[in-house]
Amino acid sequence: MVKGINPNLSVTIGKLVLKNPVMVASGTFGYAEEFRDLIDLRKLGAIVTKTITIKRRHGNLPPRTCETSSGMLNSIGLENPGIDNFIQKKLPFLKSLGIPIIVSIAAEESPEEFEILIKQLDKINEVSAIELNISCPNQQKDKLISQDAKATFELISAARKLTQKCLIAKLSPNVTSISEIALACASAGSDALALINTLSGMSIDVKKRVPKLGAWAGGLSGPAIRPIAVKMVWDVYNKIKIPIIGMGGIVDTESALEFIIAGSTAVSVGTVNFVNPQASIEIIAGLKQYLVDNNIQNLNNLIGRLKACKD
Amino acid sequence: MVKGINPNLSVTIGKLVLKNPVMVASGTFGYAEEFRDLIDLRKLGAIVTKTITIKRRHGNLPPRTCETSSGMLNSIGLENPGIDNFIQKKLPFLKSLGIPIIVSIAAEESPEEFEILIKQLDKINEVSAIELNISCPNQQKDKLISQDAKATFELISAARKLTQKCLIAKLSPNVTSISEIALACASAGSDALALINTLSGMSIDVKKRVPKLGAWAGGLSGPAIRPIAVKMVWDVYNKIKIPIIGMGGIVDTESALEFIIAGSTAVSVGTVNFVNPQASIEIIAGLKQYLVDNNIQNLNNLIGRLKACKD
Amino acid sequence: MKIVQVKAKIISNKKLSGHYWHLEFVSGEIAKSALPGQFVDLRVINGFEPLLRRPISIHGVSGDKVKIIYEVLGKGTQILSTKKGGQALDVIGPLGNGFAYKPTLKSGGAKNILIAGGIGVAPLVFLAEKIKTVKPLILIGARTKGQILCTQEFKALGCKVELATDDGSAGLKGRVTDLLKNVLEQVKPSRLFSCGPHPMLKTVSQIALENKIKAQLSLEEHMACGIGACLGCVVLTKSGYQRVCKDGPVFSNEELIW
Amino acid sequence: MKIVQVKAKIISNKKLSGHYWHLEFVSGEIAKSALPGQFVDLRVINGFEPLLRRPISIHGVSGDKVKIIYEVLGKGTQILSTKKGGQALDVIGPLGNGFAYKPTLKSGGAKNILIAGGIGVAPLVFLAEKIKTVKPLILIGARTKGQILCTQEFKALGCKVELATDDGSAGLKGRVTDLLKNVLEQVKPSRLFSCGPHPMLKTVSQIALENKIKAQLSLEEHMACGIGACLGCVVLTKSGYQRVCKDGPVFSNEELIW
Ligand SMILES: Cc1cc2nc3c(=O)[nH]c(=O)nc-3n(C[C@H](O)[C@H](O)[C@H](O)COP(=O)(O)OP(=O)(O)OC[C@H]3O[C@@H](n4cnc5c(N)ncnc54)[C@H](O)[C@@H]3O)c2cc1C
Ligand SMILES: Cc1cc2nc3c(=O)[nH]c(=O)nc-3n(C[C@H](O)[C@H](O)[C@H](O)COP(=O)(O)OP(=O)(O)OC[C@H]3O[C@@H](n4cnc5c(N)ncnc54)[C@H](O)[C@@H]3O)c2cc1C
Ligand SMILES: Cc1cc2nc3c(=O)[nH]c(=O)nc-3n(C[C@H](O)[C@H](O)[C@H](O)COP(=O)(O)O)c2cc1C
Ligand SMILES: Cc1cc2nc3c(=O)[nH]c(=O)nc-3n(C[C@H](O)[C@H](O)[C@H](O)COP(=O)(O)O)c2cc1C
Ligand code: FES
Ligand code: FES
Repeated sequence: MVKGINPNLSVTIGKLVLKNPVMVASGTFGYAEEFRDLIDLRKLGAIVTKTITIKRRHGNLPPRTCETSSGMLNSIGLENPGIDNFIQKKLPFLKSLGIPIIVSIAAEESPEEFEILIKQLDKINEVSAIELNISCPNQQKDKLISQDAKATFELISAARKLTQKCLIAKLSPNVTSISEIALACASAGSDALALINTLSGMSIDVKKRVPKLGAWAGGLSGPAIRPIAVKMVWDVYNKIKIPIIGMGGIVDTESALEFIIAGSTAVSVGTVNFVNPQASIEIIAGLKQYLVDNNIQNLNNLIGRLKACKD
Repeated sequence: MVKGINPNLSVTIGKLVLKNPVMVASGTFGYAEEFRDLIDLRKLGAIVTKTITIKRRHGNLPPRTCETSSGMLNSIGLENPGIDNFIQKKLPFLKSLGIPIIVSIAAEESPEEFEILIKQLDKINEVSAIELNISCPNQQKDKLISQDAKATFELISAARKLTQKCLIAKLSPNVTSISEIALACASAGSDALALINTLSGMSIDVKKRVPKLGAWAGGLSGPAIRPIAVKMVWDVYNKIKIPIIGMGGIVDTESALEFIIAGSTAVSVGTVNFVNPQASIEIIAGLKQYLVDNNIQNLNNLIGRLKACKD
Repeated sequence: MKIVQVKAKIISNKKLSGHYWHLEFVSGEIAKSALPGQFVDLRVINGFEPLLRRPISIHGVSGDKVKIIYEVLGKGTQILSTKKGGQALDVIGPLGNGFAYKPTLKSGGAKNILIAGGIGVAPLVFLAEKIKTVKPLILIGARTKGQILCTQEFKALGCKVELATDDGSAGLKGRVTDLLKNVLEQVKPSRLFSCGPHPMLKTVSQIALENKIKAQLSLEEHMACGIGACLGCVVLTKSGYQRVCKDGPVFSNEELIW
Repeated sequence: MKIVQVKAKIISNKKLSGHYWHLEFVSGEIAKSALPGQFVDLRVINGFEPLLRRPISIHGVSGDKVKIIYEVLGKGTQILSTKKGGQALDVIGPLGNGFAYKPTLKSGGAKNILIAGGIGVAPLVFLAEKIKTVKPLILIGARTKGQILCTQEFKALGCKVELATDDGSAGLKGRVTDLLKNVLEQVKPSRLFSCGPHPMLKTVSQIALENKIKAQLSLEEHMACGIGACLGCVVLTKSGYQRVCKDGPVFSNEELIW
């Protein structure tokens, strides 16, 4: 039964104000235009683009996806048209939506590439925030930037100097201590943290004795990884004070609530976009209903409100 | 169609020779007696006991298990009767089976406890191997031993001096580089590696806003984590030359084969014992059939035989 | 007593009322050795989502047939409710220790009282059947009349049944534990047997202690293995943590620490 | 052309032969705009195991009905085969670009040839229906006679059908691509259209190049999103990787790099 309150879903991430905490995760929503027929994009709290690099990237050898138990592996390999094509061909549609656009960027070879990309994006008003993807498992590198606290600190410090825009650091769960990396991000001036990117994984076709992915390994996503992601959000929330954008296996309102109660200021909807394109919209409505049912005026009063469990 | 060959399933782990590569994972098979009515225990390649500590441990606050997507969380907290009770009350039945018994041990406070436990077990002939559980996520410690290469190296070096028995190091997947830890184990004289223990995870009851586990967090196991485990086995297999006992979401012959093809000399069957107690026995038969169907004389010729994927 | 895993043939799977279902399957081994208060662990799907088995009390046996009644709550019981007669069901059982009861009481002597909350009636029907000569008094509580189960079965066994509902739609308006208090002002029973929600069992336990009556309580805990191997389903007792699946599900109220 | 997501009512879901099934559902929007070679993406379960949708070609439309035929291979298609008429099916479509064909050919002029391997007949029936005046010649290949589908449908459309089976149980003993070679010694077609296993399509493409005939090939790749968003389903072409779900599934043989 709906009580009289009209809850406030709006949240703030650095300078960025979202009308609701539900965004779509990088790489799982293309450049939004792919979903234009299926959902009302203007309802989203924000859209995070597929990760962009300076030059066009062709990505990895197919097959690039395979199904796993309650999850999937992907080895796309950051295929993207490059920053210039992105700005010319993809950004105009995103701009036209009138909602916050978060551009995800990555370097192919050297961290300096981030600086070039940031300078270019800093000039564009409609770019509301920049997400630094320092955690993509599909670049066949020995070590990701976000697997090294020092490298992370240096990269984000340099980035911080180049823009006043909201900076989000996207982290890899394949670390010994996520809070150590998160702390490096916070001290370097990152406005927020995006937790988590995919977990490194592999699946094998035992008949052919070959990997199911052309790139041998890929990143695991979907409901299977949710408990891992929720735990990392909770760990970081208790140690670091900058906002967290939680993701990893969110499929519905209940799973989104897990992340918010564990300490996420916003949530990012990923793999489920492929399965149920309506999920993000349904979650926005579902969160509102939860606040009403629980007589909570403001979503901010739900963030991190996990209590000790007793009968 | 069954060809004429009668394949050899036997594998060797350090000094330990197994008639087949299928063992049951620590903590998922109790002390074997719990399964006596349900399967022919003598068919197993080996049995790994629940982890034993010096003193009796009462374990964590219930609830201790919860279901997740294609997986489960547990926060048992190493409940066990202590080494003396184990030897008096549990070991006799295990001895009576006449198959290799691997005793899993852990320290509660200081690494020295491992030495005390090893000395006691070293005297017992029927203990075929000792598994060092340096990776239990349910001890609410800041850092596990196997999350620190140096600590791991020191612990295993010390252990190595105390026994000639096969020593197995059980590692945590919650690390930045599993091969770095595996290398420390190998150089310290570990005979084999057990990969992987559960991943740290958490699940939340959003109605009550409490964790689903009394201990707040627990370890994630089951099919959900298989791609993560297979990838770690493959990484370690390509860098370190000691045998790997692969586990993490094995539920049937096909999933067991993934681990063997990725480089596991043996496999450990865990969570599925709760769901289908017959799984381990079915896998032994299934592996044999696979070797026959593929005309492979010796299981050793399958270990790590992953090929590049092409049409 | 041996535990078996069987692919049991389902005879029938019918809705009783509301979310409550009745399922009957064939397993001579389980039927033969089943004791009141024991349970079976059901695999509701061939795959691994949902992953775990579902523990359900044995509601009764007749010949080689085993009866259960269950409430559709979540994924697992929902899937169970879609099973059809003739299909096979993967069952492990009988599991746990049943109620400690005297099958034959001194006739004219003190009665047993069985206290059920909601679906908690399930194992108590089996128990009532086994207690000969002096038939137990049955107290059943539920939220509303429609959720009261098995009154006919109890009466058919010759038991007197009294009811309590939160909304007063049947019997006493209030809790079944209030009903118990009233009853205890007249009768002095030999023993209490109870199954139901945790808070209700706690109250029954307190009432039993106050009145110095022995009580046998059937508990529930989340279970992974159901056979005592994982140590997941523990409850705190005077002798430390004990496993509901193996040391229970029935415990005497003096053992338990609430 | 707009993509829609609908909860479509299933009209019928029947076994054709062996592992092959025929399913019909209602969706006016999809039926109206569907083109030969396009596909729909089906969610076979409400939960998330199996996680992904299943892409299936549009086999035909009549009024507001959409027809598909599918082979039961793994989990997803197995679950699909359990659906009953009257149930709702979550469908996204129509997806991808269909075949580039001339609906009306100069009568008496050169024919089109449609080459199908196994379940690859599915979209070609829809195509054959749309090509008026000069009806295409149909070549169907399969392992054995029992796996040859839709010959009647093609004949009903007025198409000549020739067969090839690996075991010779129907038509030529050998590959459908061998059959194609034989045919090309007599006829000089205007264009080839083909759908089937990857190796077969590769051979068709080579034959087309050798004979300087244009060929339209419908490819398959594992898909996550089906709508061009994930970049998971790419195939290598002269203009780099292209998405089978969005830029395909039909490609002209000159574009493709094998
Ligand atoms: C010894 C015992 C006997 C039982 N007898 C009956 C009976 O006769 N009839 C009946 O309707 N129910 C009985 N239950 C409760 C029944 O097991 C749960 O209602 C059922 O497991 C819920 O599964 P689900 O998938 O529908 O719910 P979900 O909430 O989807 O289940 C999620 C997980 O929680 C576990 N779970 C949820 N509720 C309970 C619970 N109350 N107890 C233990 N585990 C739970 C499930 O087993 C599963 O692992 C009994 C429980 C125990 C322990
Ligand atoms: C554009 C297109 C049109 C298709 N049209 C038809 C059709 O009309 N009739 C028909 O029977 N089949 C068709 N297929 C193949 C069909 O999608 C697969 O057979 C089906 O997805 C197998 O699912 P499964 O769960 O039964 O098998 P599983 O092996 O359990 O599937 C596991 C995963 O692999 C994917 N997969 C497996 N085989 C294929 C394949 N050949 N192509 C793409 N993904 C695959 C599944 O989608 C799933 O994600 C088409 C495929 C594509 C890409
Ligand atoms: C197909 C696919 C492509 C992805 N591409 C990117 C990417 O380009 N950049 C990025 O930061 N994350 C990428 N991700 C990771 C997601 O943004 C998200 O962090 C992860 O999938 C976990 O969320 P989920 O379980 O809800 O999908 C990708 C994920 C998938 C499944
Ligand atoms: C209930 C439970 C208890 C466990 N207890 C232990 C333990 O005591 N010692 C240990 O080394 N691993 C323990 N494990 C981890 C398993 O041995 C195994 O490494 C892990 O579950 C992954 O394998 P699986 O997915 O097949 O279960 C436990 C796992 C579960 C599910
Ligand atoms: S459920 Fe495993 S010990 Fe009780
Ligand atoms: S399946 Fe996602 S782009 Fe084709």
